[in-house]
Amino acid sequence: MTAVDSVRADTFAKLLAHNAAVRGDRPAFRHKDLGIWQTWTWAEVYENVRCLAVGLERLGLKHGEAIAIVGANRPKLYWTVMAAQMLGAVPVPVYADAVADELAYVLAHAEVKFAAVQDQEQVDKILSVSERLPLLRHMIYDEPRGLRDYDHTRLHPMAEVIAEGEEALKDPGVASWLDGIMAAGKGSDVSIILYTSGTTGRSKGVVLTAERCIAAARDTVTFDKLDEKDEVLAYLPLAWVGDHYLNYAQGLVAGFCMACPESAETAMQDLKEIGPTFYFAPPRVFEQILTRVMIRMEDAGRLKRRMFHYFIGVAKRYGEKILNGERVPLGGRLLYGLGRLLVYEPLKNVLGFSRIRVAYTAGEAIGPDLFSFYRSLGLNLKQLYGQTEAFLYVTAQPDGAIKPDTVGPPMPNVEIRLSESGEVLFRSPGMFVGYFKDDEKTKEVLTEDGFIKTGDAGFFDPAGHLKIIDRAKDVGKLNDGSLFPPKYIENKLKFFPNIKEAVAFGHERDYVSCFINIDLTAVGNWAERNNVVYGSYQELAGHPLVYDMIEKNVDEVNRSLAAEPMMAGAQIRRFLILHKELDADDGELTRTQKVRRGFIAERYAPLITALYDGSGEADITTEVTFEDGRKGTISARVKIRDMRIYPAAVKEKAA
Amino acid sequence: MRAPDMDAGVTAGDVLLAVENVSLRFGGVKAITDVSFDIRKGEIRAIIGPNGAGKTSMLNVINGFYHPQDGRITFKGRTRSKMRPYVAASQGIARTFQNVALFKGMTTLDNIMAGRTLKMRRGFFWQMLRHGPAMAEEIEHRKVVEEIIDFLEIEAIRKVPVGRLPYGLQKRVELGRALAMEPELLLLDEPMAGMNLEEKEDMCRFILDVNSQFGTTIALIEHDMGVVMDLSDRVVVLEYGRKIADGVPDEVKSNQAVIDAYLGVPH
Amino acid sequence: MFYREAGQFKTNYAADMAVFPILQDKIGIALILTLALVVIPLAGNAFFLSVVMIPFLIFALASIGLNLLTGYTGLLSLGTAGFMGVGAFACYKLTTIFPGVNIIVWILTSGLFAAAVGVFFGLPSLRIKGFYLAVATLAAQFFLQWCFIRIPWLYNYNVSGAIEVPTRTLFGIAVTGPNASPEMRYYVVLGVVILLTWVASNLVHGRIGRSWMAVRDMDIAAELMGIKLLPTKLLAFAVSSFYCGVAGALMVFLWYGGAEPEVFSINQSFLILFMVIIGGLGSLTGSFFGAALIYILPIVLRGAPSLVGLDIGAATVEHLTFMIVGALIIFFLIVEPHGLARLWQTGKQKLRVWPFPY
Amino acid sequence: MDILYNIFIDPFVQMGSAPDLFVQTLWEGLVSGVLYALIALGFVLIFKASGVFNFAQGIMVVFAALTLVGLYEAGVPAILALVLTIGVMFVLAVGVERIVLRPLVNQPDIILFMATFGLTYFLIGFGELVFGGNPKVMITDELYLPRGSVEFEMLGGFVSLQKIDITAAVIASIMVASLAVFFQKTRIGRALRAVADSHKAALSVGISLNQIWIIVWFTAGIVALATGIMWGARSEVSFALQIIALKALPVLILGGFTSVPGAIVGGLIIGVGEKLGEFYWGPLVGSGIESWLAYVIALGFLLFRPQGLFGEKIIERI
Repeated sequence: MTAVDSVRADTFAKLLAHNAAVRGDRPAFRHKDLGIWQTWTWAEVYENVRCLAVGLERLGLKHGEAIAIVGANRPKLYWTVMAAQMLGAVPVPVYADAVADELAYVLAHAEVKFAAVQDQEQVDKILSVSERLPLLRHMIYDEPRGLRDYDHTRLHPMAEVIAEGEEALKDPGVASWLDGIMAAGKGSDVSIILYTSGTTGRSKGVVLTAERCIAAARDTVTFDKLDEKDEVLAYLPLAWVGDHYLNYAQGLVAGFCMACPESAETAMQDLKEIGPTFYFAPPRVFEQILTRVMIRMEDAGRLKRRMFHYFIGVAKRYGEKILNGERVPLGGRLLYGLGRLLVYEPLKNVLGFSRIRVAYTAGEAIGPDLFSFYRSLGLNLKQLYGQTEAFLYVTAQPDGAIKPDTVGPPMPNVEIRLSESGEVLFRSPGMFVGYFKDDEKTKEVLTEDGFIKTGDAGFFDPAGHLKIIDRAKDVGKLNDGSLFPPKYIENKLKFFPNIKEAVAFGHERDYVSCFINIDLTAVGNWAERNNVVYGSYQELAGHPLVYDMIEKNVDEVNRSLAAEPMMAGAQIRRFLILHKELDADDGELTRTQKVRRGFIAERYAPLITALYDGSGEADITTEVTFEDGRKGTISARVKIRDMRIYPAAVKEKAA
Repeated sequence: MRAPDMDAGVTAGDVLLAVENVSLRFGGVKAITDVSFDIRKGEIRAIIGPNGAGKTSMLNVINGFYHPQDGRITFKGRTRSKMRPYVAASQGIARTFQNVALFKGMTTLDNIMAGRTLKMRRGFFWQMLRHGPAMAEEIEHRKVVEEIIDFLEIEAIRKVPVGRLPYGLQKRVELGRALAMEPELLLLDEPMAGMNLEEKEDMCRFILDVNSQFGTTIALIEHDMGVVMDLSDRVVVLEYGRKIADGVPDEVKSNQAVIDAYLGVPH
Repeated sequence: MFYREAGQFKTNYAADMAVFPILQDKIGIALILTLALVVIPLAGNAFFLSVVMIPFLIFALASIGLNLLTGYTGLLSLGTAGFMGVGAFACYKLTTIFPGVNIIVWILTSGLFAAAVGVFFGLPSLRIKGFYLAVATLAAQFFLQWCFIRIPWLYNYNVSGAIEVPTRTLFGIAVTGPNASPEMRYYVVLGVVILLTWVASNLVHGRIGRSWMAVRDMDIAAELMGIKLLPTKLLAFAVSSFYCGVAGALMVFLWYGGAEPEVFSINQSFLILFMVIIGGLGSLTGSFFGAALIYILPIVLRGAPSLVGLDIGAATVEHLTFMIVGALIIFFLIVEPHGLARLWQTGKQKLRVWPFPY
Repeated sequence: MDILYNIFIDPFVQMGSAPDLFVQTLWEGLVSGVLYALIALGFVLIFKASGVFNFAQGIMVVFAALTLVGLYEAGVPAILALVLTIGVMFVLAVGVERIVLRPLVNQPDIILFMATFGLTYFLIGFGELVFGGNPKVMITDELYLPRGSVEFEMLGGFVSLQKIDITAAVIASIMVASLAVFFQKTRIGRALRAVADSHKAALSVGISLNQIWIIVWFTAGIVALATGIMWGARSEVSFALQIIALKALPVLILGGFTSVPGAIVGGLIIGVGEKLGEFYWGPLVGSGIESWLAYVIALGFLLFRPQGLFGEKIIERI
């Protein structure tokens, strides 16, 4: 019966009411505050949200009006989202670290009438651009610190708004009015607008409706068997689809508990304390964790270090097989069991991964070795492929059927097809209704039969798992006609801890070559241990021993490329190590740390010329921006190495 | 002796503490000679002066650690010839020290909790059990302490023994411990000594926040003149144990005796 | 390595302020208690119980007492044995004057007498600190020991000049005197030690413990915060002496079964001070470690030669034991001046962050 | 009333009625005071230079005396045995510095104090192992120390002075005088005093801390040897002697931990106080009060003048 109720609920407000009714005593939200995990049950949250909704309504928030949500993950901000949805208003979460200008753009574009913010910092930010926001009527803040002396005509502490609502709700008339509003909420109402952080141009507002969001969340909750006993750490940005989907939507559907960390600095510690059962992190985070693990282990005693590496080796051999339920010799199982005791479980414990049942990563390609590393420890890490426009999920790897280099088969109820050019198109239950105030863009993205163009190039492997190789527009061709997916190659390189960034070139050229940025932490550590003396980044980057080390990495990438029939032509023929770190301040990276290939190619033109004219080294002078904003130039002579090329693997061996 | 009274025009409230004609000697050494000044409710009062001017001794007199030979101290309307440390503390005077005087073997949390000692009532019997009322009391005070930790933004070091903390953080913990006493008068002995610029800015912000949010009256000794002029409502200047000036920062800045004292013009 | 702290989060302050907040530690304590309450009495023979376990527990209790004073409050005392003696003689007088009252009541009550004497000798602590205070406690030690010899009333004018422990029963079973079984005595000692350890842990984790440590770490700051020094120090003396007194009573009634004043000599005081320092100042766990090392080690050393078949004279073994214990004290002070408790802490921390080194 | 009379009047009546006995008692007190002072001197030397409160000073006295007698019993001529013993004390000083002090540098006082406890245990075990646990007779004659006594007729009675006691007093005076010269006039002595003030200052004098420690421990060893000979000549050489080391504590309280003259004066006060107390007031409470009287005297002193006889009033700063 409860299941029926849950299925019938087509808005988040109804889901919330449902949760309060069937699991009112279960924890819904936690927040590490004042030293302990303050906890609210579903019933308490429901009460608070009702009060907040009435309070907001009293301030004048109406059906269909937009309310911006700005701040870190705080229960009260999530409640504001719920309260707005309860009223039929449209929450518009904004990245807390957005600069005032970006914030002003989103708030103005979304025509927000209200803003619910975390603290003084956000209040100040909004006040600083208030002249661009003539529609903004009221601001509500969570943390009163420092705001005492502000003009409070249009500024309200959230606690007060809730208290006012509580007072009003004592009137049964108001309560039944609210019940009425909730019941009148339709699944087809807009439930949220999520602004994407586009790599190019202004961000677009992705409009999602309640019924679609909930439908999608139901599918994935079933898919991963999530239930009310699960816990998640809500540390992803509020404004990102990942947080809204994985934590908020799934949380309301499954009824699990969302825990908000104390602050960004303590997130790792909080992760360890909470020990979530469902976890998501982008590959970058997993990579950082692995790097830290390896660096910390280097400081361990010899014996412990050897033991660690031995058992990591054991895990590599057997771990994934055991996780996938494949056959493993008894000896292997025993060794793995010992490894669990000595290494894997303690390691997962200190990382806070002990209780994870399902973990996902997405956003960009994850290095297969990195992916395998975590899986081999017994962590059920999976990949998914998704987009804001899909309300996240398009494909995901089911338990026990993991292929590291794919993103899995389509999710239930998701249709996928490939265009002639290899672009991935999909239609999904959670898909958006359009971009806010931008029909043109919406039309660009949608096909006539209602599929969404992802802009990614990919193909299905024989098992039906989707493999994404690159942005469709980025995939190039070498002069000999073979495929050149730069990002695919770069990702393979970046998996090595020594390599921080890589930029591959090859489109309309004879062969592939690339720039490499070393990772100062990892290589610096290595240098220290091996008594390699260096005075600067530049010196370290140009050190022959460092070149040797990187050469080995590149060689390995070539081997793995050679093993894939479609990619064999894209092996790296020549590479160089850049004398400076690619930097967002110099415009070489986007603010989200993605390489701007075109800009780099232009800026380092002499180096590219050298890569393709066969010379052994090249001179380069570049302008740089120092940390304090001053500009200067650095010049260097950069060496170039030639690599060995492996023959392509034969597609199918003769029987 | 030129000690012009420049009090006129500054009204921050009633007098909270008045020191009248206080003199303090150690054997034959005169540390303070006939100093009088007052601290008004809600203000930030700075005590400045060259090294050895008797500033710290003055704070020690105010909270009863030193007993002056002459003079009177009036706190909250009660006049005494000398303070006693316990009386000062229980009447609402808290302080921090020039060289951090934290309880090194205890954690940040325990240090600040120790600041709540005076407010805790449960006796030995309940303390032995650490259950029931004793635990309830402990929790009640822990909540207050957590608010302070939150206020001073030291969540991350909550359970770290203070001996392991860097100097700047120790000073912050010490401020927290003083705040835990919910003082009416907070004496800060060089709260920013030995800090880098960023830490100083943080500390200034905290001092102002304490003053404005809790309405705590603050008396502070500080060497950084910029800080003093920015922070304080009124300044008293000591030199060789005597008061040479007293007034709002701008007046004091232009006072000839003060300029002489700081530039070292011989008397 | 055995710690699985992920997911052990606290949703209320009571849980956060628990003495053992980590689940694995709770399990560990439960195991130790089971071992002490069930396994040892079942598996141990009479020798093990009466020669190893009972004295170990009594010394641990005395060490806790001294640790409360020296480790937590920072007041050095060399009069521990004197206070233990007060407990022992008080208990003897009480049970001979009122034989009908349960002996356990008197054992605990005798601690109060020791506490009173402790407070008296603690009075100078207002004005003096450190080694100077040690002299005050030495005065207590020698004065009390002198009293034990010179006041015959204390030992009921026995010709031997010593306490002769009478038989006392609990639920009809002898717990003291020659007929008391080692198991029974062990259980009584264990019960008292568990109870008092629990109380000590409660004290040091609350307001009183914080005041003690505040006085220890920075007495001036503590005073200016309104912690009255004299009452705080005297309370430490009282509680500490109470523990020592109870330990002294237990020692005579449940271990020796009789005692001459010589038992409470300065050497006994030193022995307990060793236990505290080697175990770790300011650590209750350390008191147990210290008692184990200082008391049990010599037993092992004495037994070792015959175990491996060496024939060394008893005197030689005794001398070698002295040398080894002395050398070990220096060794431990060099390796970890904060005592075995700190070593334990470090080891535990290593296990918690395993496989990482820090 | 009787009690008050017995405490406050009677003893003085007794003193007045038998002044010869009083002088005799006074002398006895002075003599044991000299020995206390010698032990305290050993403490002060080490405390001054290294801040270590050396509990092992007592056992060093025993150990030195035992070594001397032991060597003699093994057939070494007395004077050579004396020289060899001095050598042993030097080896001990070096050993202590290397094995105990150096690794414990910068540790809190109580830790160093405990380390000297460990040292005490070790030396007890070692001494008993080598020389056996039985008391030995000091080789007084062989060291050309006088025996017997001189008697004076005075105040209507006889006062008898042991020659060995007179010798002890003389030797103690010589030692104190030479130490004073050593501290005041020699470079090393000045360095030692500098160390007492600040370790850095000593380094600037150009003497390493390690050397200084060896020197003071060696000096304290020689003082211990002298003490051991004197004490041994009066009674016997036994391990019970090490407990008298504790008597040095009240002496130090009176005299101050860092003052050489303080140690002497304190020693004499304690010695005299103890003997007079025992003789005149002891019988009131059943005698034996010698065991604790010294501490009570020191305690009383502490309450009224915590800085000791020669110390200055401490102003606490914060």
